Amino acid sequence: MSITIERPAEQSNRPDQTPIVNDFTINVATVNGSGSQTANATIIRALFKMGIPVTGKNIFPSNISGLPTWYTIRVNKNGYTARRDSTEILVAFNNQTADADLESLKAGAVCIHPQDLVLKDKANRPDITFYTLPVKQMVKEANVDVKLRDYIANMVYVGALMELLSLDPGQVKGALQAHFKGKAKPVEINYGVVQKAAEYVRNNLPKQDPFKVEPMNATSGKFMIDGNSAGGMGAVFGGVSFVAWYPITPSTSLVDAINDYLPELRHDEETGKATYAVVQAEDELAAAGMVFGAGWAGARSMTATSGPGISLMTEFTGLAYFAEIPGVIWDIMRMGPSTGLPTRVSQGDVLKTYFLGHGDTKNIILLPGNMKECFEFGWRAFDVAERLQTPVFVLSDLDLGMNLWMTEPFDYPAEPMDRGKVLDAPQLKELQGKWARYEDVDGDGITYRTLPGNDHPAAAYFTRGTGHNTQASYSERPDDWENNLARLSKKHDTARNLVPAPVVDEKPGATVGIISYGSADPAVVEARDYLREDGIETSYLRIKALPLNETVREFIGKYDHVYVVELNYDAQMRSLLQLHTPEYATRLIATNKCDGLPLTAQFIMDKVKQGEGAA
Amino acid sequence: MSITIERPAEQSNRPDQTPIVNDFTINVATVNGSGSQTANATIIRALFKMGIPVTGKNIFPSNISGLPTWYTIRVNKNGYTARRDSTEILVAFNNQTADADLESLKAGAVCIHPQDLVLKDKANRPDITFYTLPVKQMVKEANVDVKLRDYIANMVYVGALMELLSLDPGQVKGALQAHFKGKAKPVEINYGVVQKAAEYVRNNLPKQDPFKVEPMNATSGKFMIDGNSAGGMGAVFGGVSFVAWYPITPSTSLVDAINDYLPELRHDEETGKATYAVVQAEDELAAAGMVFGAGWAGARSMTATSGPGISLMTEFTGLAYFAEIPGVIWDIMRMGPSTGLPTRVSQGDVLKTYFLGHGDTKNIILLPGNMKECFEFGWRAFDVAERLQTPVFVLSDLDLGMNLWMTEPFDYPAEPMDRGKVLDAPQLKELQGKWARYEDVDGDGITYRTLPGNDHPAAAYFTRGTGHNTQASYSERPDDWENNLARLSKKHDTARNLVPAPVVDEKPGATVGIISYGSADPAVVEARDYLREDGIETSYLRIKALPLNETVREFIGKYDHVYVVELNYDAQMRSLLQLHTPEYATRLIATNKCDGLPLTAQFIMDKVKQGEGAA
Amino acid sequence: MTTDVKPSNEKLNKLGLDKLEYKGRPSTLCAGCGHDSITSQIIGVCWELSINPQHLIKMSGIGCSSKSPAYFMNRAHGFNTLHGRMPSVTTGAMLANRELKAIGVSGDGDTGSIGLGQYKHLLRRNVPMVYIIENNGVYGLTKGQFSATADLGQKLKYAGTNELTPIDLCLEAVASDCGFVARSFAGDAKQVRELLKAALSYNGTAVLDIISPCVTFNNHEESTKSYPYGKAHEERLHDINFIESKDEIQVDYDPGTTRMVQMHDGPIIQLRKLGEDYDPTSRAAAMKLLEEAHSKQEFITGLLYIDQTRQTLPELHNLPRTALANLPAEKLRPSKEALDKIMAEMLA
Amino acid sequence: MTTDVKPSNEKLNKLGLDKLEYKGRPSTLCAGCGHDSITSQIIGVCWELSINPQHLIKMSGIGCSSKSPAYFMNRAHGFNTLHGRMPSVTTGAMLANRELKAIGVSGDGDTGSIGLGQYKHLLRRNVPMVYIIENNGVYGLTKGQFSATADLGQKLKYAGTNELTPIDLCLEAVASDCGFVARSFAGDAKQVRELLKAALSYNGTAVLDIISPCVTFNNHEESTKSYPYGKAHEERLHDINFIESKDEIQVDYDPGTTRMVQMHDGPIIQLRKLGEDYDPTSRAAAMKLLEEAHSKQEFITGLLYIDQTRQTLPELHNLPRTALANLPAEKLRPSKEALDKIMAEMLA
Ligand SMILES: Cc1ncc(C[n+]2csc(CCOP(=O)(O)OP(=O)(O)O)c2C)c(N)n1
Ligand SMILES: Cc1ncc(C[n+]2csc(CCOP(=O)(O)OP(=O)(O)O)c2C)c(N)n1
Ligand code: SF4
Ligand code: SF4
Ligand SMILES: [Mg+2]
Ligand SMILES: [Mg+2]
Repeated sequence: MSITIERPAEQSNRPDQTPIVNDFTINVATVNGSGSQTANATIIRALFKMGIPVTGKNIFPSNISGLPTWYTIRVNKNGYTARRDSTEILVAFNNQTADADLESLKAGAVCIHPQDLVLKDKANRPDITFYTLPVKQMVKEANVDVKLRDYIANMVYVGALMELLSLDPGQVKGALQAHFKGKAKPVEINYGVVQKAAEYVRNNLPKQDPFKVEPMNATSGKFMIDGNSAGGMGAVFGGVSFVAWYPITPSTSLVDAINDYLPELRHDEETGKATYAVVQAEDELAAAGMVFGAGWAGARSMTATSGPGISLMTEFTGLAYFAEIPGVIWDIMRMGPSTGLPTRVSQGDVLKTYFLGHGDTKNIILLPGNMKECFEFGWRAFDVAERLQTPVFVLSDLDLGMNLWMTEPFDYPAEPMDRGKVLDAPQLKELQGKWARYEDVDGDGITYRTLPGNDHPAAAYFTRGTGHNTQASYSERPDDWENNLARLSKKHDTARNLVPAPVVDEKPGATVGIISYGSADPAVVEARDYLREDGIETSYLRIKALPLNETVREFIGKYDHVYVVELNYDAQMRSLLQLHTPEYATRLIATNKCDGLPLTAQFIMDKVKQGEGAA
Repeated sequence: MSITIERPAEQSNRPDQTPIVNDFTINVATVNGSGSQTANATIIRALFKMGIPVTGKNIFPSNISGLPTWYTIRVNKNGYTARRDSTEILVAFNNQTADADLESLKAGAVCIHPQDLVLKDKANRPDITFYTLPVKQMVKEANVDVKLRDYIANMVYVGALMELLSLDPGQVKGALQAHFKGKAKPVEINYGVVQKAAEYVRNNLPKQDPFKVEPMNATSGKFMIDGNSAGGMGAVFGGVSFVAWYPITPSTSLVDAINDYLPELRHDEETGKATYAVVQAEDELAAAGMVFGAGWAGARSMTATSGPGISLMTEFTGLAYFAEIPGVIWDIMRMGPSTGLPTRVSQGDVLKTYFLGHGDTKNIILLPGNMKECFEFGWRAFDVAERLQTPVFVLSDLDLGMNLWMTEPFDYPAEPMDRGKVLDAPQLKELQGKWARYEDVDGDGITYRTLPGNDHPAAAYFTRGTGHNTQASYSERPDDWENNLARLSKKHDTARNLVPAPVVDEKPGATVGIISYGSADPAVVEARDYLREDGIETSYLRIKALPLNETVREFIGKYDHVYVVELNYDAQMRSLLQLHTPEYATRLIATNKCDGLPLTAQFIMDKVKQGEGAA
Repeated sequence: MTTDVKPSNEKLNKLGLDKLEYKGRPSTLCAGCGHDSITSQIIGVCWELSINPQHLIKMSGIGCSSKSPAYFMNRAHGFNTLHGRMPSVTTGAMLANRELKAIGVSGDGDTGSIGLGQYKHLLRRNVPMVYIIENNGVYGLTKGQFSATADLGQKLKYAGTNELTPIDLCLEAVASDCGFVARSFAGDAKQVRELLKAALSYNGTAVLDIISPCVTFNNHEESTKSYPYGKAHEERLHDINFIESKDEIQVDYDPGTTRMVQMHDGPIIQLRKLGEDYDPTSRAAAMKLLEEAHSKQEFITGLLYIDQTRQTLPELHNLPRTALANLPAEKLRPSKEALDKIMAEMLA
Repeated sequence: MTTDVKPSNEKLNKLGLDKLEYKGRPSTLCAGCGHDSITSQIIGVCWELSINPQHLIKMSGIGCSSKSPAYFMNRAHGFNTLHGRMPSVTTGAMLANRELKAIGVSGDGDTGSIGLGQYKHLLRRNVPMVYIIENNGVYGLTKGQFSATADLGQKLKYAGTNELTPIDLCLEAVASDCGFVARSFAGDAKQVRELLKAALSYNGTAVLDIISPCVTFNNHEESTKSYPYGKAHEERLHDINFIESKDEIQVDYDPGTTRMVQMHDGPIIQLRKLGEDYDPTSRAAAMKLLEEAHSKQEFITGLLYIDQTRQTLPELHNLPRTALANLPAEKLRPSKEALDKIMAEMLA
């Protein structure tokens, strides 16, 4: 059967433009549950394998199927990976949002859409290049099972983009092969549609826009991954032996990754047994209890959750802080307060998590800013937790955790595992059983513990969240209480230089400082380049952990204006910085936004220029 | 039967001293569960009724019976009510602690103890006046039921103190009558022992110390009460209609007070029905859920809890903040983190409660500083909560809540109840059903709500903790989210001048500012007098609520040094002040302590003098 | 405002409302989800029984199931609370205003995992409400993990094999002294409807545990929570009919084949014997039935247990008919004289 | 270090330990508190069975009861966790180190109110431990409020009248598929002792719901949780005897009057009939018994239910005998080669 096609009416004849190569954003608007992920992954992988820097971000709804979802693919020859506000190429495959999506396009953009999708404003947008695809017919022709039709429909836009942007067909096919793990049949079906669509475009829709790609060599030695997979892998290489968790978006895929890697990497061939246990708890309260129960008993213990789970872990965090029990809690931050926007990003838990617990508590927080750090903190968090005998939070977020990022290969942990100050039976024997659980022998605030099951008759101690003396005995004495809090504070000070140090990039002649952390980093990196071009040189400090240390103070001390860039409403890190450096409290300028989307370089640039009187 | 007494050996002959009148502290050391409360209350009431200012503080253990407890009674002619570190008169009735209690006495102090209590160091303390009482024999003579023996034994020290200090016997007897609600028999038995003990002292133990009382006229028009009773009474006069709670020290007695007052004051005679419901929930999570369920449905709804309960209410607080539901949460602060010291005081939940909830949350907090404010905030909290449609925390503490304080009578609420912006069916009819739940009609950030059951067909809206637009419809739109957070912030700004304003006492010539709140107040008041005597004049601002307003900023602006006095380890209010006034961040001096005991004037004085180079 | 109007035509109910006025917003659940079919039964039954939407509250936790209240009765106040915490919020609301009727919708994760404690304590308190569990054996909204009601040994591609014994939320209800416990199947529209009607007439907590297949994550034939399995294996305890109370009820029935249960406000539930006779008023019988069904893996539906003797929570609290929420200031704030009196006593 | 030493005299057990070495710190509970008498049974039984204290963990929540672990076996690690949360902490600990034995002590408030959800989910998971509920019907530590196990209609001076039906924590355990469910009375030292021994031999969660009078707040005669009531009304299901496993066991018994239950690691529980014959291996029978006891307000003690077929949680997780906590670094951290391989795949 042959395709009968009506020649689209809207093809305008534009003057030839200078091509825009490897620098644009594609926005694929579909309905969730329609399987567009395969299509988008194919495009990304093809681009990446052509050596062109690329990132993919999914803006998806909090339901399972039928609601709007947008997948943005940023292609950028300079390697910038932050979100951009504008889209050059819209793939308008969702009826519900197509009109609004079109409206948001700027002049010169491209809109690719199925023939049966009617765009209200099409006639009024001569500034847009439209490409109309006979999707229904092509799907019909593909003659596949009903269940697969949506998937196949998405291959049509893959084909169109391949043709219009000059994607390497070999890489597109290769991406499909990788996706289907080499299974010939699905590759054949899908790639067939891709080819047909490309052919259709080639024959019927002459190229009218300037956007195209050209092979580069900027991605070799790199791969693409999401932060939750990286973090999960890191945890496995960190020797995680116990995980308790409760499903919650966007943290679930971190535990999924752990569950994927564990059976392969951590099966004990000698015994045929597992070297780990992963428990789906009945809620986050129980998950936290299990994590600290296991941490107390000596496991490398962790959970992953998001805002609501963090709230529910408040009481247990206080217990573990005060009874000094290691445990790792990943918070893949989503938008709060409350249930908030479960599928949108924020950095809104920083302040809360730092102080989590009633009474006087101050927690340790690691703040990964890229895929390598997600992996690294995946293992390092255990070392920090066991060294400091305290809960360690790893605050990633939905953008880092669930979106696709380029990265260099991960480094194998350079240091052996740090199991912290644990006294075993022979050591106790040597000490003639003389030890006290909460005695600061080394002057760093960190005391020695024993694990249950230790065979030495003097090994046991009693763990409690109530007041205790150095011997771990119950005490209501004012001095015992004060001494203990003072020692915990000393331990917190020890932590300042034990946790990952900030990354500082000081530029000669810089007049302005920028501080940021986590997923805000790519936008800062990009904004700094633009600012430099506009005559504003900046120095940059990226925080990788809390508590803060002297490096941060020194950095702030050097600049009259320090812009604190973050993704929350209350400028939470700015607050923590102000409390850390009251002497510089007024030079810390809140540069924050909180609308559920990742930050853009433009936003930062605007804020800094405005602050510097250059806007 | 007559008493055979060996004349105590230790009576030394001291030179006559100038009497110390109405200015000393009695410390009664007993075992808890031994009924010393009756004895202590008798002494306090007798003193109070003699017109002498007095306060009683109980330092008790976290168990039910058998452990050490100390009851300190401060007698002070100037009306100072703060705790003092030193004791002038020790009633050493507890074997377990007697030696340590004696050790802590300074020269010139008095020690009253039973004959069979052996004090290790007695011989080495010629600087102490000892009075030894034949308690066992007296109890035996009283010939009471076994169960009452401990109670009776305590009457022995009442009698001794009556004689030694010149307490008015009529007032002592009157206090017993008040305690036993006029029942003749127990009064007779107890007062009999009191008299015998007094007689014994009179006949056998000549007065060797300078401490005594003299009637004054400083307490007329006042009475004594604890903050939980005052708060509970206030809630009842605030029209509380729903209480859900879970028992926890030291908040339980607040709900007990409510339960005591409600049947009497709020029984509906017309219907014979209750105008309220008090539910003992299964835990604090459920208590919070019930409170906000009832608040949503239109009740004046509250709970009372302490630190661990606050931790468990984190998630619900975020929901109520974001869905904008009124509800009152009393936190009678005890020592945390974790289970901490359940029977010791702290102000450790201030920072945590202000930010309680994940994501960007900022809560309203009322901070009563005396009995009148406990009562006032008891009713006012509902007005604030319903006006602002948000959780309102009342942060009292164990010292305010469970100890006995003098107060003037409480004022009847001057304003009618404020039920906030609630649209009923006739109002909706007038609006022709046109309203939007989250639309800021008045520009103050506070929007209109309807209650379930409202008969107008357009009354209903859907409440959720997820993103929503002004119509309360689910929304993931970035602008809806941002607008909503911005409006919530505006509402928070509205709150700044709606909550009780700080009390400011500015002194001409003051060089130093002091800021404090809650139960820290009495120590500040006392310290200021001493500092003035020592040449340091101070101005004082007492915070009565959060969020902070411009009055606070202006106050801080006037002094180079502002001492922030509080009872926690991390200087939590100091932090909030620094965040509120970053321009003055370095002049805010942490003046904090955290050992489970109420603050002393001495501590504050030392800190200020040290800070002012006058130590 | 809505007043009791005689229906002018067949499309209007006793309140004069069209069925359309019982609708909610368009569902955003997956096409074919069991939850949506329950939603449409709720709409139908409430319309049919002329439940006043303005006197109803729609309560839920978090999950696909818990989204349902947004999809029925726009004219009723709704509250999508926290995961697992619908019971406590509803308890507060129903004490604040006992004139309301409440329909709660929850999921097996929401009720059986995180919410089990609150569920049990709600039942113990006998808070008047219809408590619907849309039970699909998985966490739909978080994409297919096993819930606590998943069968032992069940396999799912994503979640692996479930190794824990399932919680039976009906047995839990009976153990917690709940006085109305029923199980049904979203594919059995008629039974769901009649049980819903009965539940709405019950004075106390009425639990409906409805197997409601998740077509996206748990609908293959081997799953006991699937449509195919339910259709093939459902065993009705009885044929149930709800008979609305009229001024005079005259129902002829054969006591040998039919049981009649009169609800406290008039209507009658007619239970026609299908297999063995079953006495739903015996708590012991209900436990035995559920224990046997558990050990034999049977899917038994119907009204498992009914007991109308327990007092409800508002009754226990001696609450007035007028909602606490609607009491005037005079009833809430004691007089100045009352305070003066207390102050005088204090000063004495 | 302690090794298996033959007892040199009668005061030493098989580990060569004196009973004194099983003691804890002095109790700070009220004189006469039921909890203290249970504590002394724990000490006695653990000494008698030569339980190695260094391989035991003592777990609890918050409450007077939950303080108990501090009062026995100083040589064992103890953890006084959070109110109602002992189950989750113990779950974590027992997976981290399955070589340990765990004794958990909780209260009726700790387990039945705030902790009900965790209790039920622990049982569902079958975490190996002895779970003792020291049940006094009140919150002792917060001074006498009713707990969820208080009887309907019970009166207390401070707390007023309890208007809610009690939760039966044994019925809850049976409903949650717990395989060892027993009820006893702190005043019945012998039965507590024998049940404790049996529980310590059980492979899975063993629940002991022990009525343990609060002498300070709930010990008047009318209270079903008091000493006088317990002494007057306790009905033993059977006379229970625990027979330790020897190399060869030869026990003569009359099957008409006695049931024998062999525990998985050898010992035998002998149940001598007292009234009607009762089969503790039937879940249905256990539910029936508890339902009847509930409706007739009977105080029945003994081993209510035993089922030794369920896998424990560490077994389900295919854990090695060596504690996860004790695995060496090589078993925990995959090799550099493993990472290189993954990286190579990623780069492909
Ligand atoms: C405190 C908290 N933890 C986790 C989540 C994530 N979450 C949302 S729905 C859900 C499970 C829903 O399962 P179920 O109740 O069975 O409803 P279904 O979607 O299957 O209808 C979870 C775990 C949450 N919203 N809140
Ligand atoms: C989260 C939390 N809420 C409340 C409390 C206060 N609290 C301590 S013990 C207890 C009740 C204990 O009752 P139960 O478990 O029956 O033990 P018992 O004292 O009767 O032995 C309560 C409510 C607490 N410690 N933590
Ligand atoms: S995921 Fe399952 S439960 Fe959720 S809407 Fe889809 S079918 Fe229904
Ligand atoms: S209060 Fe009751 S439960 Fe607590 S120690 Fe005393 S007797 Fe025992
Ligand atoms: Mg479900
Ligand atoms: Mg108890």
